Amino acid sequence: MKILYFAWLRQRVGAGEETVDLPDDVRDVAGLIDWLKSRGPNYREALRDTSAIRVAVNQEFASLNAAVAAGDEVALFPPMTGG
Amino acid sequence: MKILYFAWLRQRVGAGEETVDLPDDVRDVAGLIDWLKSRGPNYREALRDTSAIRVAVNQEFASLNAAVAAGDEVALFPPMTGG
Amino acid sequence: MTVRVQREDFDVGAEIAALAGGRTDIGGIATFLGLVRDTAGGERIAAMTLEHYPGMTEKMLGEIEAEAHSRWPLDASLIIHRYGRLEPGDRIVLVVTASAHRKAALDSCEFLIDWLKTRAPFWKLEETDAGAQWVSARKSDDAAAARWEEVPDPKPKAAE
Amino acid sequence: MTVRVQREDFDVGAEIAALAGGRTDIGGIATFLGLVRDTAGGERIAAMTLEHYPGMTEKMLGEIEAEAHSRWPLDASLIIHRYGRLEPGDRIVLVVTASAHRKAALDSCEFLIDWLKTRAPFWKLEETDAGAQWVSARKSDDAAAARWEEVPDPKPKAAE
Repeated sequence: MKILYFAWLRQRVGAGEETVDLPDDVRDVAGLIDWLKSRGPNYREALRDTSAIRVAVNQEFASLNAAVAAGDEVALFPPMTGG
Repeated sequence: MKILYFAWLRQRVGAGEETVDLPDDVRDVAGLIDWLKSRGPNYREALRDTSAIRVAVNQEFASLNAAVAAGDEVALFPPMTGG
Repeated sequence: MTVRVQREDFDVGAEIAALAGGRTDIGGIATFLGLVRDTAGGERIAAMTLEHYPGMTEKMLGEIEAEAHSRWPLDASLIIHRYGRLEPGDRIVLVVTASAHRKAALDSCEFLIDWLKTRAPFWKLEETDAGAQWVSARKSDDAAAARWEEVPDPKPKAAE
Repeated sequence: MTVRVQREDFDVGAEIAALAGGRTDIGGIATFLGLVRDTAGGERIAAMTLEHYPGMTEKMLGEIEAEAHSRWPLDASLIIHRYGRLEPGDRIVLVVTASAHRKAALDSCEFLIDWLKTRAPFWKLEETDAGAQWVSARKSDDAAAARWEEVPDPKPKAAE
């Protein structure tokens, strides 16, 4: 699975993009975030407040209970501030 | 008094502008239009339907009962279609 | 605040650039550009001639522009309206409004075009296959202008 | 329908001219141009850097643009959004909509800028005297975008 981080999520995680091997028991976005937080303090800090995180799965906005699978591109980012 | 005509009013009257000596008994726009209509068939035809005529006195929109005096500039025209 | 009534064409990009003019407090610039259409009410239009009331036109446009500045927090504004003979595709009118707030710029731009449609002394003579015809005032334009008669919020609803 | 996401500046006049492109059925072109302001929330901004999600940005802007075309009778539209480092006074975003009807052009232009503020994956990092700060999403922008959630009239209210 390809995971992308943007804005302050990217800064706190310390990477803009990574490819991970997804554990079999991770089946939705919430599960993915929980698993990522187990990977180190930078992830725990970046992903602490899920209310401040927006998600896209395969470049479509998705909710925390959206399904994810090995081949997906998942992006995590703060609320958008374009325009 | 200077009188200006625009659009189809100008065409029907046959002049865009004229200077007239106002009779003493003409005191408002309605009186002015009545007096103009007495001046010939072109005026009668042009000024027949006052509901289709808009008025400006000294370049401010005015109603039919607005006062007019000798030194004024009065314009008669159809509803505007700018933009 | 600038009003120009002219026979000549205008350069939209240059006008917008001049309005912003190196300022750094403007967040948004709204623009409405009106063009001559080739049809009206199903009839083909070969050209139109815009007649106006010199002197009063500039005065009315200036008053409408001042009204917009009293209703919205605008940094700058521009109205250009052409007169004379114009062909389909030609530019007729340009309204530009600049504000720190995008909602103020957008609303005031719409206000200006709605009001000048019904309050600026211009008249259009269209050249159709059936001959030259003076354009009638449209009820829809009166309705659009009347929307602004109510006293609006002095500040934009969505502060920026 | 055109969407461009680019680091480079753009030429507003040239973009509008290209959109109209000799067409004679367009009556009105509405434009919103967003510029970088030198202050935000009382703080001085020296510059800002716009980050985006390549691929998804173009996709979202295209979907927003298609939604505008489904809601209003548009002849053409254009969205340009820049990314990278920008300074006060720089152009950030351009939205242009063209229609036979001025109300359709104006409303859809406002719709597009409201939606892209909250739905396009861009993030702003501002350089202030206190250091670099990520801009927070504004409730007022969410409210402006939410206004368009209700199903609107498919046709403009004031027919032209």
